[in-house]
Amino acid sequence: MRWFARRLVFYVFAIWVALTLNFLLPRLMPGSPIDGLLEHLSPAQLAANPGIVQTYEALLGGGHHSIGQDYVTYLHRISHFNFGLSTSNYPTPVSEVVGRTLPYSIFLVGVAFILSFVIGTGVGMVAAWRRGRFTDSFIVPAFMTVSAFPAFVLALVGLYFLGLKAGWFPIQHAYDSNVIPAWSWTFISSAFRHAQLPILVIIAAYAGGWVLNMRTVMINTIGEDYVGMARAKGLRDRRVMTRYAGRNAILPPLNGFAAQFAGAVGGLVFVEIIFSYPGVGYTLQSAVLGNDYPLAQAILVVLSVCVIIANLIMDVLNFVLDPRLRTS
Amino acid sequence: MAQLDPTALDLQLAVPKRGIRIGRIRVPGWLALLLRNSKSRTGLLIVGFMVFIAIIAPLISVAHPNDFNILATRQAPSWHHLFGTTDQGSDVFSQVVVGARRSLLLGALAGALATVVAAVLGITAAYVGGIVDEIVNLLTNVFLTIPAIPLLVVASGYLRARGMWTMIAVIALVLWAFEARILRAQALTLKNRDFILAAKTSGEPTWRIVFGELMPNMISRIAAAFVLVFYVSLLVDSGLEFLGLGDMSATSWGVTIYWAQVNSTVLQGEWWPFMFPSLALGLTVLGLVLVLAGVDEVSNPQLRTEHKRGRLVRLVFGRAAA
Amino acid sequence: MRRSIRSTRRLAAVGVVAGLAVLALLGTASAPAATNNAAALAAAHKCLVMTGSGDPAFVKNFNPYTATGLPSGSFVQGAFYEPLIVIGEGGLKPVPWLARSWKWSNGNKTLTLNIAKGVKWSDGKPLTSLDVVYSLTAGQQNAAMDRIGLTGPGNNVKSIHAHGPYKVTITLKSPDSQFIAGTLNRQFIVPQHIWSKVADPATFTNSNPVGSGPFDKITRFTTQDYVFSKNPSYWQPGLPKIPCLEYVQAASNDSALALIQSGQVDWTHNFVPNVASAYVAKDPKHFHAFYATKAYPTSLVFDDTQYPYSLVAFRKALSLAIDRNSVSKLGEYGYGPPTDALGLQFLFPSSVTDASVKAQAKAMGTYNPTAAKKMLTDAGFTYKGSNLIDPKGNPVSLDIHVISGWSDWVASDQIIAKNLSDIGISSKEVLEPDWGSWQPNAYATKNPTLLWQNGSQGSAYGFLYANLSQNAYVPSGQDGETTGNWEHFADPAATPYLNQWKNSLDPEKQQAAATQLEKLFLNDMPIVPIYIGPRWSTYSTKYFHCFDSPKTFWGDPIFTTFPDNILSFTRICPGGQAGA
Amino acid sequence: MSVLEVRDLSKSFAIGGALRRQHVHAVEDVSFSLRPGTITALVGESGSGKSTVARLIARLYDPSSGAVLFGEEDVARVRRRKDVLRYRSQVQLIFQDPFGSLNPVKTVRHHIARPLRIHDIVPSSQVEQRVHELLETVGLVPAQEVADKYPHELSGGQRQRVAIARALAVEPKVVLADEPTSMLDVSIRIGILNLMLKLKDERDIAFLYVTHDIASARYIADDILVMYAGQIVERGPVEQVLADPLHPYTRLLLAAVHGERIADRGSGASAAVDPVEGCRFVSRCPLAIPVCSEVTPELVEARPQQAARCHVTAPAT
Amino acid sequence: MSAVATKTLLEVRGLEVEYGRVRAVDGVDLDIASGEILGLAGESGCGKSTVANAIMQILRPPAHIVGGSIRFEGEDLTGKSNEELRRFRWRNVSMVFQSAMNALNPVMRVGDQFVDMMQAHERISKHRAIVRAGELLELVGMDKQRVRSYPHELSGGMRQRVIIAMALALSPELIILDEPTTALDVVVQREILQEVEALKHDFGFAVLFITHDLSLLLEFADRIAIMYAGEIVETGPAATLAESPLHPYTQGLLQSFPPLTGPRVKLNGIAGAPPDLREPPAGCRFHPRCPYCAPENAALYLRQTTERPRLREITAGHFVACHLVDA
Repeated sequence: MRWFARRLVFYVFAIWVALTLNFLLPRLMPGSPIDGLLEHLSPAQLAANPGIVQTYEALLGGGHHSIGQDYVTYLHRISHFNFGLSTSNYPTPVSEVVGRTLPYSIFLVGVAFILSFVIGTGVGMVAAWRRGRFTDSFIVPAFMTVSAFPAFVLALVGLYFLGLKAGWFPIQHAYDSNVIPAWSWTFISSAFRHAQLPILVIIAAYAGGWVLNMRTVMINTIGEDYVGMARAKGLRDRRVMTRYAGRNAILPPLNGFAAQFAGAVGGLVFVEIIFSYPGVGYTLQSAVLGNDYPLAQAILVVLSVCVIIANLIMDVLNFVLDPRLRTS
Repeated sequence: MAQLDPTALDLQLAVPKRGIRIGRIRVPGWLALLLRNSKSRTGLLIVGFMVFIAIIAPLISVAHPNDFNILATRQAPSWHHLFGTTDQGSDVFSQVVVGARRSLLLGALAGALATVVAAVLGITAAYVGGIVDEIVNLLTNVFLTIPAIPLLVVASGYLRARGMWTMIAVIALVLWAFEARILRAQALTLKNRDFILAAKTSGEPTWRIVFGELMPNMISRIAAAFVLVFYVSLLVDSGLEFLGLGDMSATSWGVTIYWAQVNSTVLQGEWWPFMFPSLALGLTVLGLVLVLAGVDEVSNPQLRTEHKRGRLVRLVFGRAAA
Repeated sequence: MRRSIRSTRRLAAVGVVAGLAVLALLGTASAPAATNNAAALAAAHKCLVMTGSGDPAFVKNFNPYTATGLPSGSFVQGAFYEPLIVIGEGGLKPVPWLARSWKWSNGNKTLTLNIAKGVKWSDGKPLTSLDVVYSLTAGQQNAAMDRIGLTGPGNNVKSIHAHGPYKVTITLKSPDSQFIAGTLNRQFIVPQHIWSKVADPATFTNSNPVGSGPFDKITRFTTQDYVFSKNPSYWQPGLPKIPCLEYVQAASNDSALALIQSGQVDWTHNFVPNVASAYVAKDPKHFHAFYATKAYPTSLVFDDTQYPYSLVAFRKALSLAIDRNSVSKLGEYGYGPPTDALGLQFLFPSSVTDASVKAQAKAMGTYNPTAAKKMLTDAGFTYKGSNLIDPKGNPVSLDIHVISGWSDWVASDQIIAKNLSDIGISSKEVLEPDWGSWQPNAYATKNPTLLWQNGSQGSAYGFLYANLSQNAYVPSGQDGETTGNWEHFADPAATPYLNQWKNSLDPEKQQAAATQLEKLFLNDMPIVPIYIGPRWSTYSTKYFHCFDSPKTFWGDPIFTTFPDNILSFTRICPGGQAGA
Repeated sequence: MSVLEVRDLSKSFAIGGALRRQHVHAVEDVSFSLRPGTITALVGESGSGKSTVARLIARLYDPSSGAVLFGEEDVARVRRRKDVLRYRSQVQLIFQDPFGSLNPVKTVRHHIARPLRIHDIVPSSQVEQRVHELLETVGLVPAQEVADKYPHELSGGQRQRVAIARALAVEPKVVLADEPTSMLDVSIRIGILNLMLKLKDERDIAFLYVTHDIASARYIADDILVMYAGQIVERGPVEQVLADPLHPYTRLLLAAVHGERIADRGSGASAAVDPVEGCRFVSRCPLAIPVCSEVTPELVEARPQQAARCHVTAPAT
Repeated sequence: MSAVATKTLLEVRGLEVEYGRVRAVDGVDLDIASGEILGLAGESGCGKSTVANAIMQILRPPAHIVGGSIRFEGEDLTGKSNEELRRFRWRNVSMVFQSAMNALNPVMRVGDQFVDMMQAHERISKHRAIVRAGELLELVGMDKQRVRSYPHELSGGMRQRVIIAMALALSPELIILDEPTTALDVVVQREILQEVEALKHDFGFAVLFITHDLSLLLEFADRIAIMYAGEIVETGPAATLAESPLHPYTQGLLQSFPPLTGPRVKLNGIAGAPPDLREPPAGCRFHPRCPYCAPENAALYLRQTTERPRLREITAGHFVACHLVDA
């Protein structure tokens, strides 16, 4: 439990750092941060957004007080989930824009990442267990090669060849345009169909890492005495592989899960853009391109929080899977 | 974005190998070791080839790879234009070989900068311990939780100048944590090794222990960390360029891919301006990953195997990869 | 034991969930994609499907005044809100709309509009002359709602009055032959009973727009698409012909092209490089590209108050230094023909009659770097090595800012930058990630050089007025959008000629003024016209027909252009048709 | 007489977090002295604290309390680099693991030459020669060739000899040997022990030989200290103690190595966490009487030169 | 305690095992009779654990058997199918691994590890298996509640007991003890050995006891085989070996353990270090360290350095592979 407490303290700290970084980023630019932001806007935009100065001030926590005061105001506002108004979607609140887009991203990256973990570690496990056999000789190099390409290249290749040429998958959006987003089977199946190609791309981009990682750890684990003992006990091969070697070998990759997840969130940005998937990754890009700082910053915070939540889930899973953590 | 990290975290100490001689060339021990491993040999070959291409780029490319040519737009690969031409008639081959310079240089420099930061912070923190270590560790973990690509996207949105050095600094600042975590872990296990204690009991000053005794033992790990950040930087940089957030006036693989995509070339059946830089990028990353996997195998004998297997696979991916 | 059994179950549960997820994915993968099914496709094209590119995830903002940066706020004009009179791009014959007829009187100073009868707002209330007056004068309530320059310095409107429910008079301070085409054309009519109660039109999202137009309901709104459904009780019987408009999101040029190539989208205004092979060839029977070249010249625009742009010789030299043919062929794929130095010959060829003007315009617009250099050195510029040094001794640099996604402009600017480098100007192209970061600086000319389609107000007069008139002049640092004077330039000598043209309805007098103005233009070279910026439209006649096309040209085919778009919205007819 | 004296040395390590901090008393009230030309064996099981004692003396840890007297000076407390260096030149530690105590990326020469240079034992010009001499002293010949080798090119025994040569380089008065043979193949252990015996005689070095192997202690040591749970429970001349041990723990150890039948369900000799008063051995002791669980026994010299911590066999008078 | 074999249980002939290109075991012959304790002594890296793994048929690539035969109760193991081998393991031969610390799966409860093993060999309900496991733990002197513990909650001695209990579970004919006590403290070590002796008395299984501690074997084993650099150099009844070792290596080993009683005499051990098996010395592998191998005796020296000595029976049951003995 104390281990958990420590982790929780860390997460709170990490969120705090993310927020502070957000607070400081615009201040790292020369000159007054608000002027810096306003410089990106035309008089017409300013005229059309009379509230924009206040919006930016709010984003920066006041703007005309001392930096300390601003900081307190800023944290106070964030703690009330008040991220201000989106300037590119003025006057829609940032929280509404994020709220509309976030569920799609979570669905996409969640499913894709879990699958890439399951597939990657599975392949890595089998490859290590059967060194030099088919999986090890062909599937591992295939994963390795595919994952060496950046996510956006894979996404484009997927879009061109699997989506357009072969016509196997829808190539954009999160669901068909004749479907109403609701908890209906039509919608869910449509959402799944549209998610296939993005998910496939994320798997292709990230499973290779798991394969290599798991293979290495698994090979080391196979050398452990308890694996030898399990075989000596006359257990069936499959059981030794999964319950003895695999079960232990999965712990180190699981510990690296969070960092990898943070990486995959990056891949999400590309995939969403290329497949016009209405998630936060895509919104982040349009926010940055549209100088919508309140929106961009909120998305960065939200993504960080997502990674931290993923971390937390992994910690719980780790806790469940590794009895040593439970008693120490 | 660290799509591939083949290394287990506990790289074992690499034993120094005496150099060998091939004819009159003296090959350093580490290189000999890497060359003996078929994975890293393949990787080194690929990366070496790319570096070679980058070095001789001016000799094999047109002078200004972004020059347009009204008479030669959208040409498919041919003898005259090996990789075809872009919508503006620029020679894709030249863009790829000249782009290799910037892409590789940027990746290597960002990797080097991140490595220096990570090595100094990670190793010093681990050795000194106490509150310094706590802080560095905390910082490392925090940086690992903030997703790098979105952070870079936001940061480069703020940046007005996106020259090469800015990109190097920004990428290094975001990526150092990946290495620092690895190097710190390694230094932590090393710092309590008896030979460090022995150096201490024989009266060595702290800085000498860190840099003279500890650091040389981590060269393989530091090198591996460098390779890791090298290709992560390559991927990240090209990703930012793909999003239009890099230095778009430069010649690099990411920029060529960006234009290929902006001009919807593939959708028009012009696969070359997209495919060649993508292949160059993927191949380089693959080469670096193979080097890394090779380093891993060289320093961790468990990963090595001797097996009869298809020659081709072994040739391409090395013994243990196959 | 109990705990261990549970942990096994947990594991099993995790496995089952993961397995189910895979199965679900595979299961749906094996189902035929809806897009491949002809019936489903046809069903998906119940509405006319349109797309732009690079749109952010949609938010509900249908404010026609302020949300113009969003597609939703821009073509809600035309779909929900109607114009009084439509004069299509290129000075076509006026089409009566809410104003069924009109008449000049009082020495061409009073315009009387007869408003259509029986028009109802979509909330059932009648549209009357009071709404028209309200809309025309809404700028007094809030500057953001000013569509006719009522609050601007050049305001020529004296009074606006309603006479009974269907008559409105507009009295001008001085006669203006360009008033309808240049000013009234931009006005749309909004219901007074709604907008007069809007406290702050800038923050009003107008999520349920009440209009009089051919479409009156938002029947679907998601982050990736929305649908405007037809107004069943539209005042023009039988219109619109299509049941609904659907706008879908496309993140990039590539995804937009993929959408139109696959036939999922019927109509876009995106630039498609090599459109013949990239689009039309995919289904020659149904896929069409209409690149209207009846538009204003795309020009190199500077802040003429800044040094050395303020030097006329410098501007003229730039005109000589640019290889317009290359820009046109290479940057614009040949779709945008090169201009001369005047740039009026495509849209208003009849306005250029003087032979010397023609010859001068041609000479000044012909690629001649040597002459350019000479012109510069004659004006006191020097060369240090191959670098151009201005008379004050500073090296000349000139960065052209462009939105990175606008590939044709990017390509054009590359060529221009190269041309300028050739005469020693340190020039490069600076890519702005998108409209949002490009436009503000472009309009306020903070980035002193840009490529811009610098037209105006529906006539040759408008073009010359915007670039030469003291009344159109916008000081440096202010937004040039309202008058089109992005270059912050005015020539006092032009004012009498402009007045002469404006006050007279006599074509001969107008032409005499025009020739004088053209000479002034060539003399001042306030902007450097380069090529005619085509207005793109690609459309598919697989499910709809009667699109704006060369054969039936009624205005700008870009569906965000008001008021031209209302013609398309009402005239496009359902049903597929081979051929245009 | 004694070159180094340890007085009431204690060391506790904190475990657990900030909230529920506990202390492991790894070493408690340890006192003994080392004499020149004498090998003192410190015997105990894993976790008994014997290695900690050696490391405390080598100043790898700071003691929680107590003193390490070298000459008249409490060296456990010196801080100035010069003083620390002087002490380091007099007291050397040989580590248990010859595979870990040599830096894998450095040659044998580096390991021996560094102490020579740090402490300025010989002029720079003579370093090489001295390295050879030292290698020869520990039986590594040809010295020239060995000096160029890397640790992985040597066998375990050879490495331990390098470690010994390194310790000898500074011409120390005291050598702390922390289980120097336990990681070596049995056939070469005797060689290392014999080398220690030789050095003791030739150089008049005071050795502290830390081991869990009573037989080897008997083979080379003059005196023996038996540690249990952080405390010295018995002390005396090695022959005398082994022939007739006082403490029940010493007896149990001997019985175990003699192959006698023992009836003990021991829980090991690990150091106590936040110990209370009472004999640490009481739960395993066949002789325990009530007082044992209440009062921690003192180390009492019950026989000439032989002392034990036991209320029963060495009661305080 | 008779060394005379009643029935040969295990017969190893000419066993050769290679790790990649390194021959770790080179022509080993071993016999174990039922109920007998055979000690296999040798230093680290001499191949003794490899022999154990070969008998268990759990060598993993790159290690593989390249020659020889292993017969259990007369049946050759090399001819058996994977499934037959799987059933053979543990049911016929079980093994107590060298490091108790690592031989138990750290993420499984002790009881579940018993269950796994039992269910692999017989139809038994989980509940029954857990009860059996508890009984077995009690047999080795542990609380049966320990079935619920995870390995890290047990001390080294307890883990070793758990493994011994597991080794007994299916009443195998042979138990291999691979350095079962090396990592343990002397007192615990002694207790474990006592436990094994008592259990062997009750169950009557044979034991292959592998250790580097020859002194332990002298006390514990019926017969002893001495292994050096992948070969058996001497084998014979424990008492014979203790009194009249013939091989110089055996002699040296005996000289390497200081006595606890009697006079303190100087011992010499064995000079040099065990050879690198990648390049084993030609001839007798011990010759570089052999005190009786000197160039002075040219004829013998030539044989020692070129010809591999073969095991020869010197007296009943006492075999030696040494040119000196031949001479």
